[in-house]
Amino acid sequence: MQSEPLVTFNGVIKKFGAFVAVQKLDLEIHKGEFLAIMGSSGCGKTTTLRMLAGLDAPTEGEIRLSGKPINDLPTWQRDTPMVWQSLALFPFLNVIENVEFALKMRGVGAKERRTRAENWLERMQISEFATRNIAQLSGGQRQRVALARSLVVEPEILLLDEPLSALDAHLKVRMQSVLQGLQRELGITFVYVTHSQSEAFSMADRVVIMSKGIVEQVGTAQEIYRAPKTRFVAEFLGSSNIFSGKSDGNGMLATPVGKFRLPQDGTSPQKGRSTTMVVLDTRSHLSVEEPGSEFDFVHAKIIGEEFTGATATIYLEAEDGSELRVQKDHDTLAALPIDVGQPLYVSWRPNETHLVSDA
Amino acid sequence: MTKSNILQSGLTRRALLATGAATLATPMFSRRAFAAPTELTMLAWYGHAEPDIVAEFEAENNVKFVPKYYTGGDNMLGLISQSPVGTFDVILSDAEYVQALQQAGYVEELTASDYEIDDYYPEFQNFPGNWSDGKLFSLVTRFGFLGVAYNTDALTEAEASTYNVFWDEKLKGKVGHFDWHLPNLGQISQLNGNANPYDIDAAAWQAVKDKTMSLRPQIGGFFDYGGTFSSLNDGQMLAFAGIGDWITGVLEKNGAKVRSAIPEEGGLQWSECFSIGKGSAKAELAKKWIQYITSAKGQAKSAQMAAYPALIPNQKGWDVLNVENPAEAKRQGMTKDAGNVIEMIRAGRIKNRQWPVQQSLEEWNDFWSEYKGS
Amino acid sequence: MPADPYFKKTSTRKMLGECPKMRKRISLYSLTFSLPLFIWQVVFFVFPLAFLVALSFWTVKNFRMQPDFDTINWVTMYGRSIFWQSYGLTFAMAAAASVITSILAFPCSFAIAFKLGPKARQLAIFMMVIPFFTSYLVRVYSWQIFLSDNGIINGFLALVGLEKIAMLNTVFATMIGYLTLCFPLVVLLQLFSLMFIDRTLIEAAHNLRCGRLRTVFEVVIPSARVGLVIAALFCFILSFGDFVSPIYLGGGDPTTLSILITDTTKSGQQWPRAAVIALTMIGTLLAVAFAAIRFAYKGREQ
Amino acid sequence: MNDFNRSRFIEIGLRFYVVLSFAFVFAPIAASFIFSFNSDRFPSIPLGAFSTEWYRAVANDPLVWDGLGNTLFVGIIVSVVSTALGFGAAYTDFRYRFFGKPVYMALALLPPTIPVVILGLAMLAYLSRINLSGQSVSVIIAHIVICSPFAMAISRLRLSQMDPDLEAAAWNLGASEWAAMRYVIVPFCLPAIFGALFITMAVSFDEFAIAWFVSGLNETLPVKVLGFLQGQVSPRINVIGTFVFVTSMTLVIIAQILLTRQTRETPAKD
Repeated sequence: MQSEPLVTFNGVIKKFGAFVAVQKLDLEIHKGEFLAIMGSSGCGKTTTLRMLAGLDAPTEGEIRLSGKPINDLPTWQRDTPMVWQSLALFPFLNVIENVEFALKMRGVGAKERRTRAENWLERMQISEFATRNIAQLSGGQRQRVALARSLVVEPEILLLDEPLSALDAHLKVRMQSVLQGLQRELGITFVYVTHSQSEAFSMADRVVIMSKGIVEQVGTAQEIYRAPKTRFVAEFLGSSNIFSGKSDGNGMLATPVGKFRLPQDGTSPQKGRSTTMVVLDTRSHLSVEEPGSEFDFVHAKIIGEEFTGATATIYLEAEDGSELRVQKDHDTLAALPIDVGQPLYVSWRPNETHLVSDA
Repeated sequence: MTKSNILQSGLTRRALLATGAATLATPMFSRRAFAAPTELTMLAWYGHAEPDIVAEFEAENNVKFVPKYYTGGDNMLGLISQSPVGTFDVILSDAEYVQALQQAGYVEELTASDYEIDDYYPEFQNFPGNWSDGKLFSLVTRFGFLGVAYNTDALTEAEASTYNVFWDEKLKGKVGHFDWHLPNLGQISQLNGNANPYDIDAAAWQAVKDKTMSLRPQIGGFFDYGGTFSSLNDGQMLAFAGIGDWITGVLEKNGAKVRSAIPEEGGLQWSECFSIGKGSAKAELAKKWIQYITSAKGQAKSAQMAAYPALIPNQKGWDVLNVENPAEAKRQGMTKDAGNVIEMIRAGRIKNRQWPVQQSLEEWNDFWSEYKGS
Repeated sequence: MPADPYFKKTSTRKMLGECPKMRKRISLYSLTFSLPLFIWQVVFFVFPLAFLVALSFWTVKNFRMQPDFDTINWVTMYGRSIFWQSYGLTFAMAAAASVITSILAFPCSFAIAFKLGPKARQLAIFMMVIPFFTSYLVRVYSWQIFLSDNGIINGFLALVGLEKIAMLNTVFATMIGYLTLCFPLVVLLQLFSLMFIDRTLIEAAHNLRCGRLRTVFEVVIPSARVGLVIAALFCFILSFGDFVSPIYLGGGDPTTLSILITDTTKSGQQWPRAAVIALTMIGTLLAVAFAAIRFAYKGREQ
Repeated sequence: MNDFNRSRFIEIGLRFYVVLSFAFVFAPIAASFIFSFNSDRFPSIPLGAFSTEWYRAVANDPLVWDGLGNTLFVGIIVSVVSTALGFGAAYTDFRYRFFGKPVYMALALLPPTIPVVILGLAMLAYLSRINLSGQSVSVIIAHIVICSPFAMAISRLRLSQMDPDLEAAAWNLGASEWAAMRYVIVPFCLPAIFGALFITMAVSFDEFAIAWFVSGLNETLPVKVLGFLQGQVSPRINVIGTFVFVTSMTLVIIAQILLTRQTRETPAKD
């Protein structure tokens, strides 16, 4: 789904004193897409969002919105409404007054303001709370007010800064579908900052993963999940087994826990070069017996088990102390002796591995 | 709910404040509104612009006095020097400060013929300090004596007839000082036998200092005007140096058992004089006031001032007082009988309180603060 | 996994000096809010104090102050034993007042903080605020009635057949005055720091078999140290400069610095000398405040 | 059991101590109230007859009314100006970081720590040089100096309770800085602003030392009280004290009621 970029970050750098929050960011955000920016705290994702909103000014580089540079435009002239992590609802205004706020600031007449705000309350299914105090609303209701407040000006783009982080798990999922539905319906661009994989992967068309101010990978959920490009991404997603070692120049990787075949994708690293190879936990297998030659394997001991619904994840420790994980359905696991301390083989097909950069 | 609520309560509070202010201020404004009298400012000791003294004059001349009461001569000088010229129309000052006022150019010259100085006792017609180079700058209006103030339950009149009573063992910690060096040190100087208590040589001055220091263990405190009143009244202090009837007279009237005596070593005299402030825009009215308060009628009023009674220099004023309030005239010794206050002055028992002649004022003052701190 | 993303984010933002600020630092908008107070305090607070410094070098002739540059006032004042005597005495009395007030206020604020329910505590705080809306002068005047030889307290003592006690015009009465001035403020300041102590800390201490009194000394007081020191500091500042209690309750004896200031202006218009005393007092207060704050926050930074 | 008894004893002891503390705090206030109805001019035990003569004396004393008028005039202007200045400084501290900020903060907060006698002395000496002494405006100027730090502290406290995103959210929704101030910051701080108005007014109402130095002829009520204390010791002190106490308490209680009624909304439920 390619269309002309709505937002362009052109070599954007943001420094706070000596600290570099965002390093040379180049990024295009398309019209009508749901883009998630993901990373752990301090990675620069929120700063990126705030620069787009006009709340922080880039130190270097240029940001364009619909083709026009907006670096010097203050936030109140930008039409880039944001939904805040804290929601930042005005506690001294009631629900409908909160929603009307942006219209009032734009000089919309009282009558029209009221009608448009009421429309949005209805749309968000919170009409009955119109005259309620913010303090009297539940978390989910507040979320809807915050959305309505930002969307009432009918912007082309909506910025969301971890809006769901304060909700409980059940409500989170519901709000996710509300957000997704809303984005489809309105057809506008959502830029969604989060530290949660499940939020990003379940809602976004494209995901940007950032670390220490640098974009590590951009792609669809599938692309990133299946093929993390960098070691950081792999570690961050936490769903892969990672093996680091040196290439022998003949398609083999020498690691402290054994020699493995490198993937045959034509980019075989030269001899002696440090190389990192990953394999997804869902593509890894467990066995009591040594697997066949079509597999590479590691000898490891079980250290723990975690249920994740239909599947379970087994955590193991290799001989050098590095951690491994394997995700299997319960039927498969039932056939295995799953006890802490139990030695097992962790194996995978070499063609299901791939290399990541070490940056 | 919220916003309107805040606004509502805000309005109520604001309204409340405003109404409150208006209600409280109403009497003031309304009073000003219909009368609109001329305001005449007076810098004086407390009491000189109270209704018992000024009401009649105010009514007759459609004047409203705006007083600033000071707490001492230096305070008065400070207030004048730190206020714009012309702030004060009438200035009441202790006699020893009049010269400072005149030298600093704070007061206007008076025309002697405007006032009934001839009715004054001769001693007061050429009162020291009132005149400078043959020009009149202020006019003495009332005076009083300073001696031993004492609690009549604690001391007999005979005991109080000497300053030595302050050293009495039974008064330990019960002797108070009016907190000003001039009257206190003057009295000690009198006790030391100096004919002119303020014109003493270095040796005599040293003797006064030594004598004063020996009194320190007896002292219970150093009091301002108000403190002197209350500590004498409630028996906190049983004897007081540096004051006289101007304090005890008021307390007596309120039923307190206190009195002042002029001891055998002699007493001091304080005198208050009226002047017209430099640059006063209402000098004519100010003159009228001084004429009033130095006239026989005004003098009789002044003698009976509620805040503190005083002796008056106008002979005709004595006559009026003896008709109006013979008891008070008798109490204060302003009758034609023998031993009246003028005779006491003539007998040389009373000396004017004044600034030290051979030492600087600073020296006396520094000693006083050392004495207080010791 | 970030355990508490919100906290982390705000703290980094704070660290970076990032409040909700934007590009231009100096704008009409920012100056509108920052400048008025600044200008006001420079013109009407710094200038008068600076003028006081200049004034301390002026001379006085015949009741009139003259601009001059003469160190005579400093030399004279610092050369007088009465000055140093008053200084030592005022310092000692203010220090005693802050210690006594702190000690007397502590059980009260402790009880309000830990022994009263929320409703009662609210009421107690409200009641402690009330004195701020009454005139200090009136309260001091009222104490005269209590403390004088024939006053309320001695009246009671006489009723039960006890000897009179001389209280008014003593240092004791001055202390009562200081207490009147400072007690409610000290209680409130102590209270606010006590209320922020994590109660689990105290429970933990009890749990570790730390006795009641020991818990107070080893857990409560150290945790509330900043508040307690600040409260004592305020008490010192207020008592050090107060002239009402020493005069109207202490009978002006002994001479405190504030009395010395008024005395100095009262005799011969010696304002320059009064300025010397005033500046010495300001210097002392700043030094004490600095030391107290250093002590309060000692070991807190990093 | 023994230990339990002991702790009960301590609890009761502490409560009693609190009562005792309040007795100490309120004794002079109560005595002042009682003696304002005492017929004797000089207060002493036993009490004289019940009398309202001092109330009448005060009510009929034009100078007291003038003083009250001055106090109100000064107090209202002082509270408005110092609340505005203090709020501005609090906002500056809340939002900006700049070179020399500690100096700025010291200037904003230091004045109340300077003894009033000294401040009065310095003010009079300085204001008389620039011909601003001896007028109501002198008192106003001096009181704003000492009151604005209180307003600043109160406003700052309120601002620190504000979600720092709130202002940015307003900008983001199209409010200019000025509009955000008007529609977000000020409404949020409204309780503190009212609080500051009241507190600064109360401080100004009760301040006598600086006012005594600089007020000249335009004496405020507390200066009058000081005058009564210095000059003539009169139960009028008690009358005025009682009057001021009742008035300001009424204002404070009304403010309190209005503020709590506003916050006593049903709490959030999920």
